[in-house]
Amino acid sequence: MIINMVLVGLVAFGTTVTHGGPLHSVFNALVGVLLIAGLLFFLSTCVGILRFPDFYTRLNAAGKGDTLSTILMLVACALMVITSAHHVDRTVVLSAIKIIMIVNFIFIGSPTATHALLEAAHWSEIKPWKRNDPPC
Amino acid sequence: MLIAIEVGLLILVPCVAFVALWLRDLMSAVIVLGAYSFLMCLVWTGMGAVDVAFTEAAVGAGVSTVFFIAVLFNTTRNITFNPLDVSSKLVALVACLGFGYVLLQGVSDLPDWGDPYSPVNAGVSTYYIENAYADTHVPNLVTTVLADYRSVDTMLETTVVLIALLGIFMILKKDRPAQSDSSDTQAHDSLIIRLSARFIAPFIQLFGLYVVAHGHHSPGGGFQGGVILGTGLILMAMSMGMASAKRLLSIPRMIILAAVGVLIYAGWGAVPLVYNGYFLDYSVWESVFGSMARSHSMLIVEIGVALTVMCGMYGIYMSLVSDGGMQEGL
Amino acid sequence: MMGLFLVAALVLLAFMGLLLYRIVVGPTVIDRLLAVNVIGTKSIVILIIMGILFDRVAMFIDIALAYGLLNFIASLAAAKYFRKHKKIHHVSTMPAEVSHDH
Amino acid sequence: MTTLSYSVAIILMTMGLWAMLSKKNLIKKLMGLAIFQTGIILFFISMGAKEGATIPILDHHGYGGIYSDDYANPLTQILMLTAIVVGVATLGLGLALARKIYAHYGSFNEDDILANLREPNE
Repeated sequence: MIINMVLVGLVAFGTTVTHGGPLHSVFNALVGVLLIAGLLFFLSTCVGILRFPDFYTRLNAAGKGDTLSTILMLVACALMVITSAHHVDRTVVLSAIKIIMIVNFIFIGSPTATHALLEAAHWSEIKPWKRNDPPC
Repeated sequence: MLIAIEVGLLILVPCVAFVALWLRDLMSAVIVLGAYSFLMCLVWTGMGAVDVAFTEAAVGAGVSTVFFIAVLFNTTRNITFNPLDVSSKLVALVACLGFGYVLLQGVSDLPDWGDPYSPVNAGVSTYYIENAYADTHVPNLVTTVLADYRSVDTMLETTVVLIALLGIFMILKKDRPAQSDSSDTQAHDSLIIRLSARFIAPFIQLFGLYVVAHGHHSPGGGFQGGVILGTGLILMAMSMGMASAKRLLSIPRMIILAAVGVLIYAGWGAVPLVYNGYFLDYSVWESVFGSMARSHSMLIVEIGVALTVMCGMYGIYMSLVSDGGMQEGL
Repeated sequence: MMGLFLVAALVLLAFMGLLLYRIVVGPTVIDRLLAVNVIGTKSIVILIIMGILFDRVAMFIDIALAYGLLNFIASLAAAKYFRKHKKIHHVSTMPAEVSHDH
Repeated sequence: MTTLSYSVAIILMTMGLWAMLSKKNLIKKLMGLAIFQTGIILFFISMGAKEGATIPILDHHGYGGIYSDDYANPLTQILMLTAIVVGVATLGLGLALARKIYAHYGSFNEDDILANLREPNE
């Protein structure tokens, strides 16, 4: 809820400052920072999925890093849609709100999927990795 | 600009397809086929085919993987592998390589990629692009061609979905339904899964309705909306148990609705015959709807398509997962 | 700014290629499912970036929204599969000892 | 790009055909069918693509003219759109047939099914 309100506030604020001005470049920089942060988190997710020794640790990397990096990049896209518009009209604002809705659904759906996978691993009795075990 | 993304995707796609066919475990292969479908959707988006990509998104993310898993759930996922059986594989390999070689020879004769004046892009499609809005007042050209210019084609495609549904019912039909004590024998999920499925299912249904209704102005329409609506029902059947899904839409009612969808389509198209028009010629409705006659008629026709496709997907899932008994499933 | 988004999409694609390693090697099915899930979430981002590059974002968001809503259904179904069939490691049988586990 | 997209379509078709011919497992054959189908769809879509054109949804309603070079070809797209949904329906039909065969012969493997066919009373 709080994340939502922050995002909507950010988008509304971005709407008011689209046409030039000093804040426009600030918003552009914010887009770049969010995008690169998302890429960095995704890089760490990939490294985690490739290098961690067993399923549970890999699930940890994928569940957290994937959700966070997707959300960061989607917020960057929403701000980009607002700031790059030639003139702000209904379509542009609606697009930004839809991207925030996607963020919401990912925020619910992705951890649910992770939980379901964890349950599957638990039922099929995959043993957690201990130190000194060979990685599988 | 997009070409760079396209090239990357086109290199990735055959690799994923090969992995899907190479894996010697059916469950893994099915899951990798899901990833293949994701990448294919991106390829088509990059080439500007948003409606096709939307259909693939709805089908690949929601339905086709679930169908495969539903069948494997009742059978086995082991593959009997015979390493001695080389000769027949060699024959098949030689035949396929010949097939591929002959087709690759023809590539150089094809028109350049992205040439707007190639034979495919000349002719009737230029008429569609330039005159569709003046004729029908619908900005989405794909919807216009789908539900107006080529609507007989679409009607028969919808009928194919209905026929496939009926065929699956007849193939898997049990002579005597399994004895069940009408209680839900299906094991329940954990609270987290049930709650989030319950939270998301209404949004899926709402989004499906939006896609059907808004298909005139953005990608979408009857097929995509129908698949999304059906996926919402499948999600309910999966997380809340089949009994509660059948309370929402019972099996006989579902078959009737699927037929009603085709009937709406054909009936709306047959009315002009009374007024000496052609079959599926919507312009006779101009006395009722004015200049928007063809636009509104397309909406009605799309609703018929969505009904049939929704019931088709739901019915196929229900019969596959329960072996036709409709009692217990995933 | 558009160049940054293009580069971001290309980097995402390259990382997807890396995830292919886990799909090929992954010792169990759910490892593969995990990697496929990540690919699915990242396709949402690539779809919206493509919309930005086409300059018609409003038309691409519906597709991304469909992915956001439907992405977790396949993992849900697979998880429910393993409630009944507890074996996660598959056995590849030879024809001499065909096993019917049904 | 010219040769790449067509070649990838042909490679996918060849792969699908190879799976349908040489794999013994019925489910694998169905997966080969699905891949063959996407190869054909890719071929059609790349025929209809236009360099520098936008998606086939009008963004202005005819003020200043609508030129066919500006929009991708809608005709190939609609042909393939219906093909995907019908493809899923036929995939379901194929899966139902495979399920029935499994119920009768206890295997998805072609060799086992053929062996059982030749000796009906085991």
